[in-house]
Amino acid sequence: MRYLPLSDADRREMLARIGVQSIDDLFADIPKDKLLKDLVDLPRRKGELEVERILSRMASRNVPASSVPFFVGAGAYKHHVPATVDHLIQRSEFLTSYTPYQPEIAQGTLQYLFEFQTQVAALTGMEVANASMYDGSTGTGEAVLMAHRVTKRRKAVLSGGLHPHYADVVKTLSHMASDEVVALAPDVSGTEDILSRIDDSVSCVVVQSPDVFGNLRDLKPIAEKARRHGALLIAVFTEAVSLGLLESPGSQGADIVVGEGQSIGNALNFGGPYVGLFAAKSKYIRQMPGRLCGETVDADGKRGFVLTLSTREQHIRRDKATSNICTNSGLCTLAFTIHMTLLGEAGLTRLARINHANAVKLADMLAGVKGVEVLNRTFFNEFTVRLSKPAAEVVERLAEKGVLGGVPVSRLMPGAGLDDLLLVASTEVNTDDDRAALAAALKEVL
Amino acid sequence: MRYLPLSDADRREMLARIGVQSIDDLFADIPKDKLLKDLVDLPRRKGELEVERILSRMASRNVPASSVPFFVGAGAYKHHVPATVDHLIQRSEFLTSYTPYQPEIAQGTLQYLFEFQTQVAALTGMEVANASMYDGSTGTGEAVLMAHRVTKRRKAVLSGGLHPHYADVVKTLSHMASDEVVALAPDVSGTEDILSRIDDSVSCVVVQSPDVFGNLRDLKPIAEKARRHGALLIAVFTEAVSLGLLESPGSQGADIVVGEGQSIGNALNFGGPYVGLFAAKSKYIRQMPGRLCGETVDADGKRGFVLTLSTREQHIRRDKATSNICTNSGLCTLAFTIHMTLLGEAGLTRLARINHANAVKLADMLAGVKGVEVLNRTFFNEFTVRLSKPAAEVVERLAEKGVLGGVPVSRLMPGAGLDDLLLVASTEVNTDDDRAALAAALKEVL
Amino acid sequence: QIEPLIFEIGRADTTGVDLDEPEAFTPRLGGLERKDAIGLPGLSEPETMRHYVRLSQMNYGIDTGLFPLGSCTMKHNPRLNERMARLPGFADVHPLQPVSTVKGALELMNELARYLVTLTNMTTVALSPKAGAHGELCGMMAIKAAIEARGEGKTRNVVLVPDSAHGTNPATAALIGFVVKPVPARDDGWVHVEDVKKLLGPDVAAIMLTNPNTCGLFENQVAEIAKAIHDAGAYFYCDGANFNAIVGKARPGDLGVDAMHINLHKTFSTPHGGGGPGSGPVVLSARLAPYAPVPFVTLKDGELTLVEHEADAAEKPFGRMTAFHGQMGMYVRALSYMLSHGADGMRQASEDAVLNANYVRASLSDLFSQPFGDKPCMHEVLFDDTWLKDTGVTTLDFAKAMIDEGYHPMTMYFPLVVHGAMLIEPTESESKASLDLFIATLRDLAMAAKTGNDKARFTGAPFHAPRRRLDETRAARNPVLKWTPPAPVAEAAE
Amino acid sequence: QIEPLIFEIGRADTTGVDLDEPEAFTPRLGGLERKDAIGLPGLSEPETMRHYVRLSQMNYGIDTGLFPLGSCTMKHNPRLNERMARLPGFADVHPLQPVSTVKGALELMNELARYLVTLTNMTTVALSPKAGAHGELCGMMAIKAAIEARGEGKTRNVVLVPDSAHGTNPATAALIGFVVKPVPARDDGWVHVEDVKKLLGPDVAAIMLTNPNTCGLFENQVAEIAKAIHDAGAYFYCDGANFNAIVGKARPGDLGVDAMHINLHKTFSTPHGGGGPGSGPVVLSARLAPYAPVPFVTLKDGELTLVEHEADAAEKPFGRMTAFHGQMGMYVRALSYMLSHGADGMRQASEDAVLNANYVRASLSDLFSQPFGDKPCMHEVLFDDTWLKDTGVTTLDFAKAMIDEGYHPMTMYFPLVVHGAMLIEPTESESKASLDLFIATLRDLAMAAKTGNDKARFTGAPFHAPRRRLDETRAARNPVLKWTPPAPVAEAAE
Repeated sequence: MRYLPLSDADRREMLARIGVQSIDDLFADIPKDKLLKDLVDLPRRKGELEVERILSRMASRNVPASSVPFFVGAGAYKHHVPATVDHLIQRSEFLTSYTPYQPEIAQGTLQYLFEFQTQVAALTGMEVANASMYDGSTGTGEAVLMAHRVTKRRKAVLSGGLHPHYADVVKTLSHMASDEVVALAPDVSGTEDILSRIDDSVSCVVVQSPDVFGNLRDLKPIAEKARRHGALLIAVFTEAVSLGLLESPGSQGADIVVGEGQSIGNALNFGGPYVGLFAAKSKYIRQMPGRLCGETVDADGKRGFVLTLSTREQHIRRDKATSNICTNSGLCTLAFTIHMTLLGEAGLTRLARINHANAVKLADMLAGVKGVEVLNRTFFNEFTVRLSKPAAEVVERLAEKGVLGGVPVSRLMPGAGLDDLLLVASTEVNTDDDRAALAAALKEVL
Repeated sequence: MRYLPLSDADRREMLARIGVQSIDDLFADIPKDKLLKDLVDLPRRKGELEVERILSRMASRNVPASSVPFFVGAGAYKHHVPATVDHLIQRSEFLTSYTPYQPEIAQGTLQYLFEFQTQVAALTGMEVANASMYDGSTGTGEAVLMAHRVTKRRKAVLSGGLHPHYADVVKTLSHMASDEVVALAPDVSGTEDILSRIDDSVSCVVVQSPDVFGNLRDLKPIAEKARRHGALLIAVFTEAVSLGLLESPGSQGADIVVGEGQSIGNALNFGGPYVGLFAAKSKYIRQMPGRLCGETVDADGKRGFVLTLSTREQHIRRDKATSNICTNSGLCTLAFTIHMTLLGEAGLTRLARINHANAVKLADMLAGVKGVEVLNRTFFNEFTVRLSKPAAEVVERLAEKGVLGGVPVSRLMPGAGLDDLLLVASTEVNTDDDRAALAAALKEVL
Repeated sequence: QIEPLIFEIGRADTTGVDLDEPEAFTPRLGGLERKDAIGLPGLSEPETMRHYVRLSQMNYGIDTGLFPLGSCTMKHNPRLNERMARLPGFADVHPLQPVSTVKGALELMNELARYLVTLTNMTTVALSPKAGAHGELCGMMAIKAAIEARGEGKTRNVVLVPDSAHGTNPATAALIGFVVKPVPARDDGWVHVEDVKKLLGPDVAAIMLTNPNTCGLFENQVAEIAKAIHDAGAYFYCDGANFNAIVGKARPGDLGVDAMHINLHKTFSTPHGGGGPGSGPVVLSARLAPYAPVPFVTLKDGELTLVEHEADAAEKPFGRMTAFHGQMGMYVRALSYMLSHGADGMRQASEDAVLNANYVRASLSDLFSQPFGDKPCMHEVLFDDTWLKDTGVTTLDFAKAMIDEGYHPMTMYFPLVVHGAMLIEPTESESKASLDLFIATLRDLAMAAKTGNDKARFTGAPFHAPRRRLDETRAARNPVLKWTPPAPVAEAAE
Repeated sequence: QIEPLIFEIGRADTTGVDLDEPEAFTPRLGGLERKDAIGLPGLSEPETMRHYVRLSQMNYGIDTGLFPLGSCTMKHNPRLNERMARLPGFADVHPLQPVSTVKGALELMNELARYLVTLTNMTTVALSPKAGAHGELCGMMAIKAAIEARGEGKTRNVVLVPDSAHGTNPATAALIGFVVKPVPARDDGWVHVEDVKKLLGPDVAAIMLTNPNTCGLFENQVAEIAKAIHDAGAYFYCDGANFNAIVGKARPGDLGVDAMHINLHKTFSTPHGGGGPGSGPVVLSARLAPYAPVPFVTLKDGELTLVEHEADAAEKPFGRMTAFHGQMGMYVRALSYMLSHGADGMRQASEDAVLNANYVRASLSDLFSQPFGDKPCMHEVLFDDTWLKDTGVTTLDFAKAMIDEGYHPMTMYFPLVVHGAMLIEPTESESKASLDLFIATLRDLAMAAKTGNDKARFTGAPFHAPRRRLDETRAARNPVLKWTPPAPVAEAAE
């Protein structure tokens, strides 16, 4: 087998050195009747060519985003990632390294984590950021737990504009931990009255902007009210590119900012791996979950970096840890950091403008299609339309015509009575032809 | 522009340091009327996404070998290359390094060249091999020139089984250098009388095995007769995998062995880049073209490698050099060496057996198709069939049916009266389904 | 060898991405546009390339040398898997595309699930957890959901965790409100069924047992423990971090396990990537299967269907672990690994991993001390620091000295139950020649440590790494977690 | 840091490729099958990976640092180009597939040709040459063919080559039977038209002129030289190795060039790859165009058609340079580079390359001596060793000392017309910050060399590279060009 360097001769020689007769002598602690005598019922080894064929055949049954006019978003976005990013993250020294517990031989990883933390802090307008969470949704779950720790309260208020998957993650975790969750009803217009839900019993309000329907939320009044009641504002985003154009959550007063970083540097990957961004005010730092990389010096006085404040973490604190998170999204943070470095401020802000411009163009075009009503007053690169037919059906019909037209709200919120709503996203990858194809296909379908 | 780090501010500052007013002051030696004032008539810069789209569109107008039943050979072969190979050759330190003129910081390149030379020598059964030529055809041209230098004669005899492109390269070079070439007629059956062409005026005989029609040639009598007349035998191969199964040219008495190494480690690439393998008896070493890597020690006595015997080369000897070759096929030799290391003797010989077995299966199957006659008595992984219709037409009809069925001999030797012959190759990538598809399509077409 | 930070060399107006400014249009941002600069530097593409290539050169990886990090399973990462994961049909597919356009993705998830279920002899698998710890959480949530369904939610709230467990175990249990009770360590390295029985009662929800355990031993009383747990009405959570030792040799389902997470990035070799991404699918017994979280793929009328919402499911999912379907990119790599190895290759890999560990053990046992006696280990061998007593060299010093010899240190000071633990896991990827060299190097180092003639070689190590030993106390005492622009130089000083 | 050879660690029965033995069959090898072992070692995949990763770590590349190798143009290699070249539609296409199945490949070749012809203002381009020297050969063959067509094949057999030319120039001319006559060097670095005129006669077939020349100067009398050459009935071959200095600023066709090769691996940044593959298309003037070798792509009835044989061509191709169509993989990369830069980016790149070289020149001119006076250079700046006189430090020593500072040396001892030449080409890929650091380092080194206090720092250099200085004499005197198994240890010695 190509991955196994030992030859049978090696094995015999090694068993002899160990002083046992057969390999199963080394498995003697396994109850005899539980030790498998035969191979499990799975196929035998395959060469590369055969594996490639099997997996390529599966892959060919999926429709890649790049192969069609593509407008699917709702928490994961199709962006162009420069070739440099994927090349660099495949460097053996990055790809096959471990969590940097041995800093002397992991400065590469540690320095990019430090760069990542700085970028995320800048982007979110916060004082400090950690070295990543699994993704935006689990990060949101952790943010709520963190708010409970900080405020010593156990009741979270979730905006009706929060991505339903994110809300579900929070609810699941809260239910299991016997914490309270107040989840507001789906808020298509972004006008819910969340302020009235904030009182002295609330640990945090969780507000997403752009929200799941695409509306932009003004966080300032919420932050203000939360502050007055000793609650934290957790600001959530699912589209990191939006931060290139929008006022940062930090500057609006958020206490914790958490979001999905997939848009920068990472492929769609059918949902994962992604990278959760997590930032907070520095006074809460000892309540933060996840890894933190800090600057220090080595024995010669040279600047270097280490994982730090690990007394918060499970491998030190065990059941008193701030989180059980261990492996996180190392390589995805690297992709994020490299792409962000390539973009720079000039590139990111321009990319954001292009995204917004494309979405505006699309909204204007769709507004002219009979049976389509654009609902948003504000949006970044995604908005909600009301269709004259059920959106789930329409999307299937569009797919048959080779257009992936968006996400039916019913897929995210079944039973919410929003079956005629469709979320439509447009990024820099969409061309005039793409938009025209969607409009034309909608005309035919509606 | 993403590849240009200087900002306009940098440029101004640098011009000031240099002490000129404008960039064109640095181009003052170009005749004023020849200095372009405007941009040339080509499009302006494009982002990655746009370039990808343009080139992907072009690529999509070609039919990749992996996407169809594929039997095209005649000097380039479709083999499976392990993912490890392409990963490793893309390492920055290999990809972006230069010819290893500074051995202290190029031991990576030098050591793999030394490994390559050793592998090629072993494979061909020769005493010494160089660090590569551009490809098999140009290597053959160089081999003939080398034979002229060694024998001080200037007449080459080319077998009628030599790949016509290789023969053309030799003829072109010989014509230009006013050397004589005796090229035998196309030899479909591999039975030409080449022995009678060898006399004391001949510098070399050039014989390919497997020949272009797929026949295996016994080189021993040719080597024997050449030796008696002071001529050299240049043995050529276009399918390196065949050497895993066939008696090596060296063991049959060849003086120079030259061939195409594409089959190991390198993609089809529509014809290039490929890698020429070049080996010889060591007594001829100072007449060899191309780079040679040799073992030595450094100032601390550590083993190391350097380019050596460069007094043969153009950068030292100028018009007295053995060749004008400079840049050769560095990265392709690396791909060859890595793939060969992965294969090892066990893997290479098995790969060769699979190739041969697949070709035998295919020949047996095609022999059963009406209108197809298999001509070869011997072959490795490619053979010649006579069709009841012109092969060029048949191949086009097969292509319409999604089968790439082989190379019409008329494409290589137009006007040779061999229009009904088709070269059919089969490697490890061909499945039973592929073979059945070819047979079925031939039945329909013939 | 100091590589500057991007913030020290980048410029706000530099970009390595060419984009055209959009034509003029009327924004719809409702006045919420950014007013201030972000403060992000940009680099051109060549500068970016060089910066990150140079950073990489300060890292150690499996590809650069033996990586004997016990419990972490640093084995070869085949590049075929990387290539497969990047097929546009996998990498360029959105989780919320119409199901009709992702049939292959569902097929892959189903096939992966089939392999995992077959290898473990369990009933079902929740794929979505994002890493090992997340898988633990998923498994423990399923247990909690099952207990709640039995109406014992209030009363069964204790989880037993051996002292030798990974820190994630108690952290996970505590996270969802369980009370953690330790199972004390014994001097033979095994958990004893009588110790467990003593702790069992109607308040016990589950045990979290790592098997093979963190001492490198297979829990030889696992069947009895499982029976005791089940008899007490509790569940058996198995930490699958060390499953790689027994794949194809034994099946957790046969051993009474109710839930076990599988680290795809350990057992099935998806790359660790400097700390992730991982992937932690959880296999569940029939007793827990109904509670698996959404989403999952199920065979319905002969077609693979994605079940995304509780309402859709015939089952009683306890909720959702994450947005979307989990770590697809890792699923592809893991399945590629399993297809490549096959049933025979996976079994052989386990055997070779165990063989390699025992070979190291047998080759060092005369010099290094073993806390639980000289007996066969599984895929990793545990030493302690008894043999370093009075040398003035600590486990840490010894590990750092290994760096100067070109090796990554072993896992140190874990498991906590052993003093000065050194946990060595060579994995099946190492050749005998590589092990022999490693053994010879460790023996030389050990001799040097014992003679004590060159203590500084250890206490000062590493000397030949990109950095000397780093001041971790300083980092923690005054945390500097991001770059800040240097203060402008003060005008004149006293 | 000695990495063993594969022959020292590999085994004959080990393989890193899983293949199934074919079913039994009757071979058709006619008794010519191999009888002996080949002697090739195999390694498993993990061992292979580690071996070659470790080898790579002993290399210096553009991605790891500034690479100021004059005349070699070590500029950034964009990875977009690598990705494009690997599209299955380019990489997985056979040169002899039916033309109907490779329309996109022909389109690409045609588009590349259009770019090259537009940038040079020439008539046609022969794409197939495999590298620069092969392109020279192609160009000179076209010239020879044209001369033969004029019936002057016997009489015009002299080629003029300046002393400062690349070694490939005289080697190429000699290879096809031309007699090389040197054009002597002048002390201003330029070729003078009067020197050329003195050598012109009915026996002169061509001049081979590098422009910008190897002294880093643009030949300021190039128009006059071209005229003189043409007036004498000869052709002007331009060595295009330095074309990168003037792309978008001047067109060789406007300067009277008849043939010029273009190093796609220099000017258009296809990777050098440790010595190839290159690609050397040759642009030809109308006078030489009819002689371009097969194969070529031509527009016929609105369709791109591949002309593969002399018989097919309306033209008079002189023959064939290579099997198939040349370096397709390099064409893709080069076109990707050109599309990315565009007309504006390519011009800017030339300007930046020249600017960077002059910035280095201006920043070092007080310490380093310039053989032809302190005047603007093109994309590279030439120094000599006058300034090192009496220091005991040679150009070689100085260059090796640069290695210890983390830099690749500049080109040394070339061009030959200058004593102790040091030719520095920073390329446009370097940022100002990178150049400033490079300049500061060279200045420090230069000061150290001049003070002479630490001669060993130079004569012993490098000290911090994977190897100290290597014994090249030993390598040449007793060539060891392949690994041979060590002789068995002799039984007992005296």
